Amino acid sequence: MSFVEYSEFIKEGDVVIIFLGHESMMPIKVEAGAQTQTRYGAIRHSSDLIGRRFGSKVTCSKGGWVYVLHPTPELWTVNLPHRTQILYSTDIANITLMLDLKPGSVVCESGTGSGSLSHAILRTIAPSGHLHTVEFHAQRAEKAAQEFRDHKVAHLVTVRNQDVCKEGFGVVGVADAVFLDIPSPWEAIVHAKKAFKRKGGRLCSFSPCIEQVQRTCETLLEQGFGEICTLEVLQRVHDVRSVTMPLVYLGPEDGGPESAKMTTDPAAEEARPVANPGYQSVTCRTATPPREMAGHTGYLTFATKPRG
Amino acid sequence: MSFVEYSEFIKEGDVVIIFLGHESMMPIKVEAGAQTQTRYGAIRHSSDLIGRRFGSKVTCSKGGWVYVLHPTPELWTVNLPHRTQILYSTDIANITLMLDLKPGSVVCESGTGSGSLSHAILRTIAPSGHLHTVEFHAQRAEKAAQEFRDHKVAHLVTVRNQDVCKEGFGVVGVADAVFLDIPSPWEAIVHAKKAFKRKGGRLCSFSPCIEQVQRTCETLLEQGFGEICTLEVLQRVHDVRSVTMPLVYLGPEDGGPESAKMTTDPAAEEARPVANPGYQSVTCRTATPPREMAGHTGYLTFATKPRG
Amino acid sequence: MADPLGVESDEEECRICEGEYVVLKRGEVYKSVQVEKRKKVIFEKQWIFMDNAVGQLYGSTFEVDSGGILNLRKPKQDEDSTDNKEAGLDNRHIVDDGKSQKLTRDDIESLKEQGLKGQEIIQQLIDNSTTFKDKTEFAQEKYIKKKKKKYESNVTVLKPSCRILAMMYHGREPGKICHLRYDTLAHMLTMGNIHAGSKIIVFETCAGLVLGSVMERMGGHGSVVQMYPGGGPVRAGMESFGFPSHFHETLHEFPLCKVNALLSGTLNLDEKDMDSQSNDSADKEKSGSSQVSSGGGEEGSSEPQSMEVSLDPAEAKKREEREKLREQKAQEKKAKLEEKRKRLAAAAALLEGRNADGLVIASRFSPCSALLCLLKFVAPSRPFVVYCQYREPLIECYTKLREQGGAISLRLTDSWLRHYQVLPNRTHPVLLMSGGGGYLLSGITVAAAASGAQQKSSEPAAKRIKLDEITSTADSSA
Amino acid sequence: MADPLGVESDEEECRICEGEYVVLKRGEVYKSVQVEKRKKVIFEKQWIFMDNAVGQLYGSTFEVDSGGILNLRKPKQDEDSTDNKEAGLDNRHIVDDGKSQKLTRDDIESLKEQGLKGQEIIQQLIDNSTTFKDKTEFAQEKYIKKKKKKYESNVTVLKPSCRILAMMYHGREPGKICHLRYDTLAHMLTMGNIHAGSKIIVFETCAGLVLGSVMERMGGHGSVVQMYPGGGPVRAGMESFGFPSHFHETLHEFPLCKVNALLSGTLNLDEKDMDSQSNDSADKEKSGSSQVSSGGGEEGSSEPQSMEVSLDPAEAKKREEREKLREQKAQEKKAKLEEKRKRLAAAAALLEGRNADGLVIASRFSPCSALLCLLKFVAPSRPFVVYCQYREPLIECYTKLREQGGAISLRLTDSWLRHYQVLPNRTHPVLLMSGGGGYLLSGITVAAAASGAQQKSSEPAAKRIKLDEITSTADSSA
Repeated sequence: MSFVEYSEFIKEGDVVIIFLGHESMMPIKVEAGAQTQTRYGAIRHSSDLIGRRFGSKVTCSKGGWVYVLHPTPELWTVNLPHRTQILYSTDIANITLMLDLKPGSVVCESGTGSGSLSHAILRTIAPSGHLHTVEFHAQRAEKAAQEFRDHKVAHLVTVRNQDVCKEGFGVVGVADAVFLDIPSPWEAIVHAKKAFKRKGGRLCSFSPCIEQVQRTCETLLEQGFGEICTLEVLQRVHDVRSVTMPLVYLGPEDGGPESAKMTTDPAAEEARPVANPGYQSVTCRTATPPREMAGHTGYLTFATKPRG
Repeated sequence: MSFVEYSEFIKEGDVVIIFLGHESMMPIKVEAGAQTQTRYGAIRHSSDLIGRRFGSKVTCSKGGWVYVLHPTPELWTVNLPHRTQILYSTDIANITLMLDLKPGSVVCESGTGSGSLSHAILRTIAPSGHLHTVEFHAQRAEKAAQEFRDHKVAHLVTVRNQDVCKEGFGVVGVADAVFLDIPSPWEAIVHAKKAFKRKGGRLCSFSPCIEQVQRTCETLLEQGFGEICTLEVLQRVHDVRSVTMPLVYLGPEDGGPESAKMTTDPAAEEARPVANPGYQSVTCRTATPPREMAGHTGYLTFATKPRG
Repeated sequence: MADPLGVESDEEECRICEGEYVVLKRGEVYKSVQVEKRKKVIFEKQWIFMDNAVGQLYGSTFEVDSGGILNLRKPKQDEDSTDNKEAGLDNRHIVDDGKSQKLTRDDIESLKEQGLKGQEIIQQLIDNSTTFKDKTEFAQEKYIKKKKKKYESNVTVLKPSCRILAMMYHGREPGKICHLRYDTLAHMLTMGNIHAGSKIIVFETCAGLVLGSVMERMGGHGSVVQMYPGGGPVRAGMESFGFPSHFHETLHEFPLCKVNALLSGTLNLDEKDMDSQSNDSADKEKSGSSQVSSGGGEEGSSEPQSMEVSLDPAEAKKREEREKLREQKAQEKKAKLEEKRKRLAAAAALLEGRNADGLVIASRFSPCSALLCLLKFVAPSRPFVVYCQYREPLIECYTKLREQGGAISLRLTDSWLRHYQVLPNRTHPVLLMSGGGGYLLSGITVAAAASGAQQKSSEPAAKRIKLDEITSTADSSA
Repeated sequence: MADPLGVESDEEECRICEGEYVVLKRGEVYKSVQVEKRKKVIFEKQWIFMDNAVGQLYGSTFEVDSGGILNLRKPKQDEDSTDNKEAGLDNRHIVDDGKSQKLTRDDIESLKEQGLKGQEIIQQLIDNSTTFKDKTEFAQEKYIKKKKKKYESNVTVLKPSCRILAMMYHGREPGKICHLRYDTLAHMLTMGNIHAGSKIIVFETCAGLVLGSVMERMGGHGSVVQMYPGGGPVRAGMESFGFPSHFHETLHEFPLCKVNALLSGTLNLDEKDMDSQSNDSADKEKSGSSQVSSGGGEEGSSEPQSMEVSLDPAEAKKREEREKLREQKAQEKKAKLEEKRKRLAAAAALLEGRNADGLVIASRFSPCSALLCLLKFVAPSRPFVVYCQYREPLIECYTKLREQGGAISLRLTDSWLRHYQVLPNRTHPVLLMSGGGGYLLSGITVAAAASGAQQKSSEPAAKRIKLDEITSTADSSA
């Protein structure tokens, strides 16, 4: 297993995702002899996991069962330990596309944060690209580096613990793309500029507040960036379900005076609700939006660093 | 006919809406002896309109036909002559609700603009409320006053041609609600404050740019307004239609070796596309959003003027 | 300066009176209650006596003390002024060691006992937090919100309005109003051209909220006919508006189960029929008071048989009294029935003109059959609007209306509602938003077409072209 | 300072070469073209010769002269710097008298003849407009945009990428890509976990755009099997990426009409069969080159009959040559068939392992049957993603997958994409936005369940509760 290469079978040391049910998952590190408790009972790593195929159903000690999934950056994003606010797949997808990332890209990122975006970048730039990620907070930088080792992607990434606004990315003239998720991105743009390859590249800055975006765009313009473009993407997850709606009872249809009398006959009128205590109904399958959803994560500002 | 009271029949002097087809309408003023040209031919007011019931089908001189509709503020909004950018029904609906407008409300508005919102306000506050509307631009103020007369709502409205930021609304202590759609709303808030009844009321400011919203909110807070709330509403109109999707042909199903040979027989294979030049297909009714829609009109900032 | 005529009545109507419906507000949470003395109401898990609110001005804010008594707060004190917000730009300096709050649980309890107000306690908590200033704004807000919920006990008393009640229902009990969002309700009222002096048909199962909203916009002028399914109209939401009594005179109700009879001219308004209907509805209503009295009657009538025949004068008098009571009850019942018959006749008369000025539907029922049927009562050139939580039923309505004709300018819409946080250097859309506000179908009635064929060619030309385009696009990539 | 190793190859790959695919850009309008000398291309109603672009750097901007010749512009000159925007706050001072532009049509023509660049003309127009400064920003923008379209003729030449091509197709020909919006494509690539070294099955009718995007993310590592309906795979959009030739070696194709045969183990790879298939596909393809050559063959074979038999040596030689040619053609055809057979076999071999690492569907076909069938080729614990312009077909897919099992974490999503104008004091969302970006269904495969009953109880518990809630809500208001 690695985050940039699929394996068929589970091995010792792998990180796997235990799927417990709808929106309920947990990541675990496979260690011979170890056990993991779930609400369905214990999973014994040696007998239940090692050597099993990814995607298998595993029966826990209490008889309940779970699926064991191969990790992907997207599964990691919804399962990782939060050390900061993290980026989610909707923003990540657009960042990846709009930064022109692909195998071989060299990327500079700051801050590393909880590593949600980092894993997605690594997946996309492997096997020949490199990620230079800068994290101000020492504890977090160390945690991230450890995760990269655990996830077998350490060879693709360099983690630096420094202040990108003061010290930059620690590399110059190498980047195809730069990503900023820091409180004052405008302070890092001059460093970003230096990090780019001579032929230029793409930059993205993620900020929750519009004032940050305004200052960032201003600085980007001053620094000679082009194609400056700010956008926002919101995703709705729809709940697919059957909906049953009762039909209104409007009384007997088009009755002449005769039939009308019949229907206004007390017995007939009273019989109805007994015979049909509710209403006749129609059922249709539909998809409904959630009652509440993420209404804002941040603004994504993209720009092109021209050659030179 | 009046914009605040329905009539059954068309009379001389009425403003009516000619409905020509999907999203195609025109307003006309009914005058005995007059004619109006449409793409379906002429409409003779005396014989085709006067005395007819609103909602009737009218056959034009070329044989095409149209519907004659009773005017409503909403029909007016999509048919009025634009003298400025106008407010549309989505924003109008929310402004009306969030300003607590109802029969009897006294409202101050600036600017009058093309009168789109004014008509909707008048509809809601009639028969006992009053609208004080202030328009900086003399020509526009005059046009609006003329329209109010034509639409038989002049008794409910006072149009003033002045600068609201300097001279205010021309009334003091009378308003239940104040609406601002001006470039620098923050300059008018002190005047708005004076316009309110002693018991207070509701204020709304409409601005396209976030910087205007920021300054407005700041001033509202300084001036002691409460429940400050900025929102934005976007409406999508869906196109209801039938969609036909072809079914993929995956080859003969679950064929044993025998049947499989049959189907790989050249004749059989070639027969298919001839017998069925396209594909089998399924049709469903769906609703699709427009390719492009209004992505922003403006931010609506609401606030409560407390008693005092 | 102020208009002297306005002020007097102003003051009058601004005071909270006993028996009135008001809305309690704390933060973004609302609750509708009727003001009654010496009666507990629950709001946000707290018992409250409304007694002290009586005579105060609408819009006043009260602190709730431990006994549930309201104490008026001075104005300007009641806004959420926890504004020594000195936000860190991110939370990179925070190492969570579980020791950031210097106040202990006991400290807080003692603050409370000292009579500190909720907001003051929160300020204490902030001041004693070593990490608050370093937290991001997002985290700070979450923190304050959490603490506020725990320690604040302010209540503002508001005069009800469509806006407030719509937000209240949407926030507290969206299921009761078919998840109708307030901006969607706003759109219904506007697209329906609801205004004073018109005659509007309303069919809703939104607890009476839509009915009340329509009535508010009509200001007691004109008439509203509420079409109801089942045994009787639901109006709790409408009651919460606290309309003056003359508003109620404009309100009529008509049972949906008699619509076909009305349309076919066979509606029977006989007393006998009414009687059966009354029993019918009593069956369906859960707490039918008429059921209780009729049960009492039966008990009474079965009594004599089991009783010994005695001519004891006291007994005779008792029996006489019982007879009188029985007769009185029968009389009352008859009067009620007569009243009901009159109301039904009045509603029928309003509908029979087939000249209603608008139709508003918002229900949990499949809307199509009701829409097609109720449109027959609407005059030509009048707007109608149908709300549904789901899209598919409105697609059906749209399709059927197109086939049948009699309606133009059909629009199926939905909307996005976005709230903004506007603060210096911290402006952004609110992080949580409503996923959907439901769907609306609106249109305008027209005089029924003579020929169906002509009708069909009225609008869909543009659509057909679009469909052709799709087909050809599909073909070209085949 | 710059990495000396990178620079060399950098410069190399940054020059525009003959034969390469490039994207032309003007404002927000893109067009993909292949660079060929002395060949006209049309862009925005203008003829252009690409000759002068050869050898220049990607990202260069050219002015198009009246003869369609490209002239390199110096950098920094090419950005839209019409920035003496002194916007009026509203347009209350404007009285439209039709006299606001002092330049006449003739003036403008003479400016053009003087060789003024488009942007300079626009500046002239602005300077000579008496009302421009008083117009609102909105009106100014509209004005500049209109004029720009009319007078500017700059073209920037870009290296293609998934981003650029996706935006190009969405802007110019959304019908060709089933209205797949670029943010939705982005989401497909991410949710599909598309990356180097995997084996991905793609079924798309998006002109090859989705195929190309998948290939770009795989960087020439791994393999892609394109499943195609009809006579042959459509790849124009993929070609526009201009991939190096080794990328093409990772690409395979397999006809959907043979999928059932492959699944049942009855796929026939005989030459005879292949022959028939080749004819079959020729029938379906509109401009099949194989059809043309086979037609030529028939013509040749009908010729001898009508000819006199002569033994004239020149004639004999001619006949011999004809024979040779015919034989050569037959040989070529045989080689082609053999190649095709090999390719089919290779694709079949890739699929037969039933261990693909992902499945991506984006087509104008009803997706359900293809999805259920193609999922059989995917290994357990792999993501799949289905795009559809409409919601209903994906609801069907969702429902069927739930019934059938073998897939978890099913999500039906759509998204909003909003662009912003960020300018001092004029920041707001762009006034026009896309109405919808289509729908996505994504999920993860799992090992097929032993018992169906158990499978069914896997996820839907939460859903059932919700449905119960709805029912009870409905009941309570009845």
